[in-house]
Amino acid sequence: MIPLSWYLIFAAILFCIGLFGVIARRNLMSVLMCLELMLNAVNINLLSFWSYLYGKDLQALVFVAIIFAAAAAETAVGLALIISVYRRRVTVNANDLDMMKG
Amino acid sequence: MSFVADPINFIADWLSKLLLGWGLPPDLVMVLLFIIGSGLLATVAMLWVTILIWYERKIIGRIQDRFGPNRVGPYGLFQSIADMIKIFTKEHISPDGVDWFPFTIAPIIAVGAVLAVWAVIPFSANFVGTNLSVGILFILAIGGIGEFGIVFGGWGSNNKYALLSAFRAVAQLISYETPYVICFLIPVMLSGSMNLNDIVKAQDPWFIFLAPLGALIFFITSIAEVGRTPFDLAEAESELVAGFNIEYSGLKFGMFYVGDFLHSFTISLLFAALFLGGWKGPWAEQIPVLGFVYFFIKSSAAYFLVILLRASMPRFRIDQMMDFTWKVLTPLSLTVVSMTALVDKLLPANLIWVRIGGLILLNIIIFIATDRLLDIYWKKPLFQKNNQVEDASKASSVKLGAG
Amino acid sequence: MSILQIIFLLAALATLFCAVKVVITTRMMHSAFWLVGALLGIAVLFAMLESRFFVVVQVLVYIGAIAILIIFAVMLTRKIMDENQQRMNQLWGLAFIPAGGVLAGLIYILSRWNAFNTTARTAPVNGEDIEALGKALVSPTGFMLPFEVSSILLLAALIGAIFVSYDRKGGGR
Amino acid sequence: MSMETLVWLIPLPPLLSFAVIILFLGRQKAASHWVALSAAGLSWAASMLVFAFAIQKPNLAAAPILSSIAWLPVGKGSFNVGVQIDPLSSVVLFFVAWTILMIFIYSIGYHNFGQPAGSDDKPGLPPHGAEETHHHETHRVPSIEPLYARFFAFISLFAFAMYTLVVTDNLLALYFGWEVMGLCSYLLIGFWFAKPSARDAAVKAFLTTRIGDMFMLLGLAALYSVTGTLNYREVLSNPAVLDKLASTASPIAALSWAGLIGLLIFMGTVGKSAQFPLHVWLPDAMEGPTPVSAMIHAATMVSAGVYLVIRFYPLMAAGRLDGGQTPPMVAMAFIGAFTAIFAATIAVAQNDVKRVLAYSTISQLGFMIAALGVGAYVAAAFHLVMHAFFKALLFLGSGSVIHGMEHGALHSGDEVDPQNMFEMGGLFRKMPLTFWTFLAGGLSLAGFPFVTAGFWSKDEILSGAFGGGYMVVFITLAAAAFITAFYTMRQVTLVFLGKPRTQAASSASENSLVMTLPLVVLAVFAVAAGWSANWFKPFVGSMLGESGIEASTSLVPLITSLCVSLIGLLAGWLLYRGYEARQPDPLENILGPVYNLLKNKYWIDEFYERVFMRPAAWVANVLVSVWIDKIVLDGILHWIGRAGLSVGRFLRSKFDLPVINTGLETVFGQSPLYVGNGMKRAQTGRVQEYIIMAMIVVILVGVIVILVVPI
Repeated sequence: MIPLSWYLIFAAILFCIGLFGVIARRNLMSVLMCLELMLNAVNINLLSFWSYLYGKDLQALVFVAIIFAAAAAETAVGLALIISVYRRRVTVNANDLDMMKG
Repeated sequence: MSFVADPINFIADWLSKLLLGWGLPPDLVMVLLFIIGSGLLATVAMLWVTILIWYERKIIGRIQDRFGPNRVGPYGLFQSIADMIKIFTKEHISPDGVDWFPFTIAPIIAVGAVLAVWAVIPFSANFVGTNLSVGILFILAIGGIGEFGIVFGGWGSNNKYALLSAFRAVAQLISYETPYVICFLIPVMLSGSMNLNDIVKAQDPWFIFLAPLGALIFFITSIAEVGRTPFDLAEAESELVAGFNIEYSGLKFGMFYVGDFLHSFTISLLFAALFLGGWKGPWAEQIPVLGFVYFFIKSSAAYFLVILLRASMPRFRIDQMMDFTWKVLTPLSLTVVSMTALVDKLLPANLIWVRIGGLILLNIIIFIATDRLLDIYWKKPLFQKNNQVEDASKASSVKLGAG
Repeated sequence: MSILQIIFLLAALATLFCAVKVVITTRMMHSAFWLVGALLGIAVLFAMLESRFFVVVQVLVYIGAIAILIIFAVMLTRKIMDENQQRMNQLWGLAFIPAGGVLAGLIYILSRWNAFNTTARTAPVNGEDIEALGKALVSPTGFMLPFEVSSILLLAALIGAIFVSYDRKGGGR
Repeated sequence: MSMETLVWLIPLPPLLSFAVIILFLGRQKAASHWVALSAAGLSWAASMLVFAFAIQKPNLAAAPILSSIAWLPVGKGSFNVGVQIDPLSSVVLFFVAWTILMIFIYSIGYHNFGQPAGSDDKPGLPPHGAEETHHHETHRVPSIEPLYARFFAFISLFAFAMYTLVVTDNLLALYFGWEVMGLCSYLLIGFWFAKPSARDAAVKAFLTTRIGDMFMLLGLAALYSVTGTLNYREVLSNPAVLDKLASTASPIAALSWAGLIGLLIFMGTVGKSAQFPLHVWLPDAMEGPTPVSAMIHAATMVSAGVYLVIRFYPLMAAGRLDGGQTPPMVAMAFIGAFTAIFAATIAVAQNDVKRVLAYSTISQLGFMIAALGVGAYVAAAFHLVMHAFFKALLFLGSGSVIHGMEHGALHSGDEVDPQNMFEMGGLFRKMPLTFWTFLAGGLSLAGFPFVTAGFWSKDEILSGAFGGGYMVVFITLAAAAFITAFYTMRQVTLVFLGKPRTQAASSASENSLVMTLPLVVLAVFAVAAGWSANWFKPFVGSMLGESGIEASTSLVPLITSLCVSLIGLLAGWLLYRGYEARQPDPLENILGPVYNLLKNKYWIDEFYERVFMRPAAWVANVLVSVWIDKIVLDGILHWIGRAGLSVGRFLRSKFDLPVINTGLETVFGQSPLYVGNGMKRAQTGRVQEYIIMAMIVVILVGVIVILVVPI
């Protein structure tokens, strides 16, 4: 049988790959994709906890379902913002968006 | 179980006993049977396409006052076979600068995604590829994968027209998916299951009598999902030369072509399964082979409607197409679903005629109300631009540019 | 090593490979294709966790909707996707610190947890009980409030997305 | 419909009304007030039903009306939100429902509904009045508020938040209502946003209360992390939890967890109920539309702070030895009593009719806090209710006076400040209904013996302080009560009695029924509510299990409150009855320079300005640059220079320039600049770099936690 640790370590690695991408990529679109990876890592975690520890409860499943909804909302708004930024400033480069510079 | 009543399960039983008799482990036998079964189903489906093409060309020919194929074989039946042989022998041409991986995989996805839907369709009382409890969701998910065939093809071809076509196609598919998915809810709600076989079994009476408007919207949106006339904006010859498959040739093009016809027939299957009672009919439970017959009759009838529409409707303009789904179909389908849920809960479930009457009355009321509202708003600015042709052509080109 | 373990390792490695490719690929479009691969791999892992419903939902929502939307947006912004452009920003080296730190921290904390290596499953073997989940989502004593709130979130996102990306005629440029 | 469902529904109509008005009725004036009014009426009716049910239910404190649903899955359980109606929340619900309904009705008249729109009125400014031609002669009449609908939307939202706060059963939902009220307060104070003073006052109110809210949030988090719940019943009605909280030490030295959490929550009250030292926002809040937002800041919202501490009194008093005080109670007694006398003395010297009431509110809230500090739980709750009624009445009455004065000023063309008491006088003839109701409220505030509500509640507090043996608190509060009676009578005399001192005052006129009717209703409560004392005490007292502190049987407090009230009223009348126009305040002769101190509110605002706002600039500009650098250092150097030119020159070249000028200037003068410039670089505006910083800090904290806390 597969131990729980395999899933958790896999999710941790996936999360950190996503985190690295979010921090390091220049292109906003890519940042958004890496964010999806992170959310997926969270889902893996929740479902593995559900599967191994709380199989009789529904909380984890509800949580995952709501993360799906949140991910959809996040993508919609994120892409709308990116398109809007692209229209106004002709860039999708995270580095160029530093209007808030101190 | 006799061979006459249920040949497929009879053969499957015989085969599994045979394999077990050879001393193979039961798990392996099951896997082997699944592989053989799915291979057979896919082959049958692909061969069925040759008949579909013939059927469609014949009917369209009649509608356009011609004969249609009539040279190869009796009534031109082998015309498609000849075309097939021609396409097999053609050269594969990959244009310069294509994105190799998406370019290659696109036709495979286009066919595979359609074939995968067949896995959950109940062809008769006891013949269904896999009796998935979330069959409806599976169909929707596979539909989502099918969009990748178009995107990959359009992007990978390194061709401006192909890309524009992919844009249009994706916009259209995403937009029409909304009412499409909502209409799936009606059979799910009425039967209380997402398993297609359960839905078919629950159709007493057929759901088209309980939700005629839902069936209508489903029919329209599924045609849009296929991208057939009048929704074939992705391959509008006069604007985009040939659509996302412009750079494909030989067998790759053939696969797109087959996928298209197969998809059209698949939605007919789905329509028949969800709204026309699927394999249901006299003695279908007792003699499963009859279920096949009923099911194919019903879906051929639905397919005949699809062909009729193709032959008789002009193509939508892109802004009309978008307006139609977002401003008409989506609100209407939401209304139908919520009102059907409400009214069906209020009506007594055991009095069938009261139930049918009430729901049909509800649908008529909603239809008339929609009609009146459209009449009123047609004169308002919401649809104003549709009435000004020269303005709209400009608008559509702008929309194209922006996607 | 059992067959299940081999399947897991294959799926996990494939997913991680796809994820790494998402991060390091220069061409946006290919990055998005790799993302689809990673999402499919995660769907396989969901299946191995006996969560059949979420396998389908993963394919439906993530691949069918989110990935398509991302690809669509990539195609829309393709003009400036100059392939000679750097794919990382200037501080990408620093990004190893948080990523590595979080990874090390997570694994350190998890490894001290006594249920870490459990192999016994408690989930039902034939997938989750969708009916119970559906009922819990709409029952006032269950999770109706979060469910409704997330539906409002989706509505707000819908309106917000339209508002943000709406091209006002003559202004906003 | 069960009672529980009804309780759930109480906050709903105002929220819907807010949404409907904001979304659809932005320009529909009549429709917006009908929507808001019917929402308030529905909530009122539901509240009254619930109240009537609650007072009949036997043993309500032990078995309150409860209903809750699981909201957020947390760990193995879930976080519940729900409603709870116990004796305390039922009486609070009672007065909240009444006062809110009265505000809604009153606002229609106050914003001149039915009058023409002013020709030069702008949104964001008070209406200036309109020209109206009537029988061929043109005269100016009041004009309708331009943002009429928006006003009703905001107070609807406010009503929603207040109802939520009252009916909820947990601290988190209370905090939600609390913050929404903070928002509404900001919006309503800044309702005339085009006036710079209103804008500043709104920002000030928001930021000042934010300080308190921050502490309260900390207290909330501490409570949750220690007990794992925020539900009232699971914390406050559970002796085991309270004992555990009171007996475990918190990270702050010498405080138990109960003490720490109590103090933090009390800090929230200090902000919201405008206690010293965070009281400065409340007087400025009078910049809002006169009586209505003022009354929100007097009768309902600030009451929320007191309601919170009354609600958490079991926690504050946890671990209390017989007759002793816990640290939060000491803080409350001290701050409350000090605020009571402090604000009362300021009120004496104000000449703006509303500011007097604002300071009086602060002072009365101080009474309640002090009462809790000495353990007089029931007295505090009783005074809370009574105060809400008579202060609402007074504010609406003062609004009515101002409205009448504005009308008079428009009519006579006299340019006067309609809020200055010294320019009024003799209004009792012009506005009899306002006068009588105002008098009822004023007497109640002053604690006029036996017939008014205020007398009974104040007497309760004094006897609580006396009976507990807290003589300092007792004397302070008695003195404050005396001053209260004095300034109340001063106000009544200046505004209503004597002869009109300006043209505007002599042509003022009574307002329409829609404004005076709420006054009458509230006046009835301001007088009659006090008679319920005998029922009220056991009813609310049952919340504590025993009947709270035993009231003293001694006659000393009764006689004291009787005397201070009567003497104060008499003194006020005697001093001001002969006041003539344009004289200095008679009090100025008596108090001399102290009067100036009071008039300027002890220079608290200026003090804050000096202590908290200027020092940054001051340290840089004055201390470092002028004093240290120029005066001290340069002076020493000049002296050295004079003492010995050669030595000086030597030192100058070898010591002064390199070490003192460059070195110290670098340290004190330049370093802020360098640090600022250096820090500025961290604000790159790039979100990814922020993530890096945040994540690195998270990792560092994580490492520290792992190293310090063994898992």
